[in-house]
Amino acid sequence: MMDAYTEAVVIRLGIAILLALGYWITAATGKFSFGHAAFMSIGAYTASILTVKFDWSLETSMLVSGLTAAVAGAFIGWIALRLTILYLAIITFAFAEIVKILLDSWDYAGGASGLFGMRGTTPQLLAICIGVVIVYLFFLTRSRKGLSYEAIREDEQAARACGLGVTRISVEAFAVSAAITGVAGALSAHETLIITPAQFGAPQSLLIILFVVLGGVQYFWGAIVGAVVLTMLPIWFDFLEEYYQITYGLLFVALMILRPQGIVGSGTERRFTMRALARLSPKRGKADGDG
Amino acid sequence: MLIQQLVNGLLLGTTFALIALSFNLVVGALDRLNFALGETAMVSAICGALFMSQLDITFVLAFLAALAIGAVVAGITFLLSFRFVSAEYHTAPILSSLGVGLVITSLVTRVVGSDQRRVPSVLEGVRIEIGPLRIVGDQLIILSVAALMTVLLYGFLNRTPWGTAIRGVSDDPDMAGLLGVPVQRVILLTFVISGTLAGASGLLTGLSFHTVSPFTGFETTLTALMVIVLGGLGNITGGVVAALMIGVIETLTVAYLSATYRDLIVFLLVGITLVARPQGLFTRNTGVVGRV
Amino acid sequence: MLKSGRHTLAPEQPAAALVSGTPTLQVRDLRAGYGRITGIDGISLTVSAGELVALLGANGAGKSTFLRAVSGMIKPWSGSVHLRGDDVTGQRSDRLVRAGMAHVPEGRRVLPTLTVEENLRLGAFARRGDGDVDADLDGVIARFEPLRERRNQKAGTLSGGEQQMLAIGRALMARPTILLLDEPSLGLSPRLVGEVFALIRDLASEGLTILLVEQNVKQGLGCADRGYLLSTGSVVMTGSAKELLADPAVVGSYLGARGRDA
Amino acid sequence: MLFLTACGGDEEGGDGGDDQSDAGPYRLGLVHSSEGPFATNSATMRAGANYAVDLINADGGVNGRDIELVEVDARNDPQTLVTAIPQLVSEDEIFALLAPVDSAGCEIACAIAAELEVPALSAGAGRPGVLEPSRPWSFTMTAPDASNSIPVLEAIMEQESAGTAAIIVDEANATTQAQGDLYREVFDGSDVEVVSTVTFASGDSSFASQVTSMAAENPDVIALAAGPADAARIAVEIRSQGLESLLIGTGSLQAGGTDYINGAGDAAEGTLTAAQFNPDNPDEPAASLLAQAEEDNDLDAVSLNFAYAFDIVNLIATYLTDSGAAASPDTLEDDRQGLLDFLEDVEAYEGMSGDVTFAEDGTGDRPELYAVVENGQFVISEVGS
Repeated sequence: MMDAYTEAVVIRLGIAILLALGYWITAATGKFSFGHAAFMSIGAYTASILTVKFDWSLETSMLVSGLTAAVAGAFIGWIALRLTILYLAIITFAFAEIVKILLDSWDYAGGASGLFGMRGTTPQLLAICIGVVIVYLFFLTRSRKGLSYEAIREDEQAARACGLGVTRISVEAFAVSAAITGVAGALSAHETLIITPAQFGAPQSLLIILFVVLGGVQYFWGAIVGAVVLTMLPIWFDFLEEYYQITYGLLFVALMILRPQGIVGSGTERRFTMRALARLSPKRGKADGDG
Repeated sequence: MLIQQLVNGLLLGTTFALIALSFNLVVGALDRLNFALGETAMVSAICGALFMSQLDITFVLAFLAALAIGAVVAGITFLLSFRFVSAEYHTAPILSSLGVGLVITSLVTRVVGSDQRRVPSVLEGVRIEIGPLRIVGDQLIILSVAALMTVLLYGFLNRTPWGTAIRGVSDDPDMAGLLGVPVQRVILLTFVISGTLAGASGLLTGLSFHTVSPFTGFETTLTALMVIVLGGLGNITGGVVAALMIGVIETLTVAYLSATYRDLIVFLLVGITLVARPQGLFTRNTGVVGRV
Repeated sequence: MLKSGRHTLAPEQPAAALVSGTPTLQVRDLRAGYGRITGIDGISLTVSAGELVALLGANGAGKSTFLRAVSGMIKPWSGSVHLRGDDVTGQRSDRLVRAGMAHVPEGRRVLPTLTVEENLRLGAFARRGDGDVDADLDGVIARFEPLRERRNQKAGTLSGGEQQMLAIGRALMARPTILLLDEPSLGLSPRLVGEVFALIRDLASEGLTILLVEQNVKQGLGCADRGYLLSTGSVVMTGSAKELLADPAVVGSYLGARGRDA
Repeated sequence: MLFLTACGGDEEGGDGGDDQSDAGPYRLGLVHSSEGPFATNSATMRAGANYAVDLINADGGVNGRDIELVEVDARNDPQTLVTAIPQLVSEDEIFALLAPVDSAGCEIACAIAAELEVPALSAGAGRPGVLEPSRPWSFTMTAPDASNSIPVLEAIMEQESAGTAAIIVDEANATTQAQGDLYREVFDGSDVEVVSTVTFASGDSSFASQVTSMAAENPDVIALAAGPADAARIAVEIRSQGLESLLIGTGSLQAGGTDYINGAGDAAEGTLTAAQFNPDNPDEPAASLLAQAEEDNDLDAVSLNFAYAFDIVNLIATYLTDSGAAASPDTLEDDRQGLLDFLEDVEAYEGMSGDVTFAEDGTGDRPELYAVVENGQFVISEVGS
């Protein structure tokens, strides 16, 4: 049996990995959301209300929370994914703030003081979730769809020109990403014991982005590396005490200068070729179709 | 009371306008956002406030000091987060400048503590009454200094060779280089001016809110972001108009509805604008939208 | 230097350069490209003072890559660029402008939100403090009359022809030793193309050293002293304009294929 | 081990009878936060706890054993608590926990500690319901605003014979929302008419709009349902717009008094608040403890979090002395339960912050005082004096 501390660290690590993998799916299409904490809170509140107020099992609630987050993700994706990176960032960010404000004034869910009484997250449950996601990603990255994600990330214009349904593919990726994030939120809520809207603010969204950017978007296991490093850093660097934040900030500055592509990944040399893109084109003859 | 509230809103808007100008200059020069500008404003304001209350120097000197600090911090941010960061990675300068912001906030709380600092009133007791309208000394200072800075900036951009060079680089950096404009130096200058404006905005905001806290940096960045998106990225005049608009909308929401809905309304407004008119309300050139 | 009120273009040549015959621009074995794709593969070229040299070739032959590598917009991989005998290889564009090289890139690229006058003044940015800028401004406007009434209009609102005038006028504001022109006739109506080439001939006859990059071989050689023919990143033929125009190979593969290139 | 103890014995002899000196120190966990808006309060709490431990150890410790504080920096991040508390419990085997001073941190830390069946005490968390998820394992030294402030504020209303009042409140924050309800109850009970209620968002930008709205009604009293930092800025705006209403606050405004007075300056003068801690308490033994603490730590005045943390450490030490608990791995469970029973029933303990007792819900029972800002300081009086 693990002691309480080891178990807590393992669960925290597991949730971070799940969040990172979820985010990687949308990052793989080159779409960076700055409000993924919103999907986490949607998942966390959905599951918590079901387990605390309706006595559902955590497993069932988790699935429902994934579904709810997916619906929200599809909606926001449909609105925002046609826009450029910065505007997508702002819309997703604003969405997260709006969700937070609404939860703050939702008395049924405890308003600003939040909900409590959730428990039940186990390392086993997390392991199963991560396992499922990794299997999904393993097949995704080897499929045509995985290739089209890469095509959109590397050159959206060209991908569009090849006849890829860029918007549909990105929205789908965004919804799946939101679903996984929602499940992670549900599991996190049942570990933290208490959830308040304030826990799902901008810093949480940023942390999720950092997992993936630090690890690198090229391979999904890069996201896992990022999640592990960023979760363990505060524990490893505990001795830094009040200099932790400064070190942390400087680390990012240095990293962006030295390895902007993340810890994992080959950097500026594009592995992706336009020939591979041509293979994706559903109607080869119409390569320069609707622009 | 409505008129008084409108004036309150415009006053709030003028402080937003300065920080929006500050962000828009950088967007123009680099098609990038400097996410450490909010913290730059904060550190200038805290230093200005401390100079006034601890060293007992006059507002004018403290204000000039705040401008200088803002300029230096923004210059350093340029070197750390933009100059040597590969332009190929769009997220790199965002994360890097967020990192700089984190360091600034942390350093400030380390050095001067996490307490909020009082910004002493400048023209205490001065109160002008025009009919139902009441304007106090600090508000007068804020209004006139913000207006003066905006006019100076417009003058600089439109009437001097370096100002023209800044606008040229913002239009087409490669072409500006081919005309003999030292592009990197112009960009550094843009950051320095942008930092000066952030410093001014920080201290004037402090004067308007009576205190400054080390934890407001990121919030300032967010407000500015909403303003410049609404006004059209990189559009200097659009940013000013949007700032005044948001100032008035926020104030009226608080006065006649509830402060709880204030951010909600602003976010919805910006969200709807983005979806319906992605180039912002007053676009300068749609190219910027695609590039940022 | 100014001849009786008329604006001149020929800059002062260092006496030594004239005597020893140092070329204004000398490029040796220049290689450059984008990413891993080679754009130009070892181009050598010389432009002497007062010459009008044309660099010709089809779309994708590497003409623009060559100019960009010479004028510091991209870093060359190897080879050297000498300007009046000084090594300027890989220097930033703004330094090159100060050294006397002005580059009018393809597509004119006027600065759209600046007024016509601001565009012109920015052309003399490197010469700030030099009292003659106002005089030169008047000179350029006198040369390009249609710009006079548009002086305070945003450059983005000008027509294609006017933008080309502005782009060339703006380059002249730097008082260049050598002017690099990239496809000045691109996208202009036939009548305007004729005007632009007449202007280039005028400039050359006033003594300005010019390197002209053209896709249209006939037009390009028509006004040049010498020409270089480029194909897939290398020089395939060089000689005086007359020789080239008379060469059956040129006539066969370039002039005959004119319809496809243009 | 034996040798070390012999050396330690030089300072002060063991306590005789119950000497357990070879059992190692008693360990207490302490969670502070070097980042975030409560960093200052947190540092004060940490200083108070360490001062108490130093005094006890210098005096020979408890049952011949030292007390050791195992400190963790949560950096104002709730996620850190999720691993930090289990680490304190299973790796460091702490006997009890000094929980964060801020309500948000306290709520999570106490809930996790309760899950692991470890007693937790906070030296500052006072938001209503903050202990609900973690009872009966948790306690806070602070009295909740509602029980403490209502009678005091009603007395103030009577004394000032106020007729009209305005309330400024952050409706999206649990703490300030509860303060708003509290004022409504006070005004209801004292026949004061509420002529204006305006809202703000904590950390808000400008208060010009809210104050303009209140000024239109020119109320006798303005009630501040806000954190001390926001309250300070509201006060300055009120005075700068020339409004002369009386400003009132709950006990938590006095608790965060430094922030309020530093932020508001002259505008704070005359503000009346309920209060639950008197740094100039004339009664013994508080008076001499406070005087000693001021001298030893070079303080102008002992602040609330300092005194509360000092008392928490001494309360635990008192229990350990009285019960002779070994708090060894075999007895830990019983001893922790023993501490809970002791805290539930504590009556006669007199500490730096006055008499310490806890209510049914684990919150502190505190005296009903009121404070007025005079010359940049809160001056404490008892109600009716």
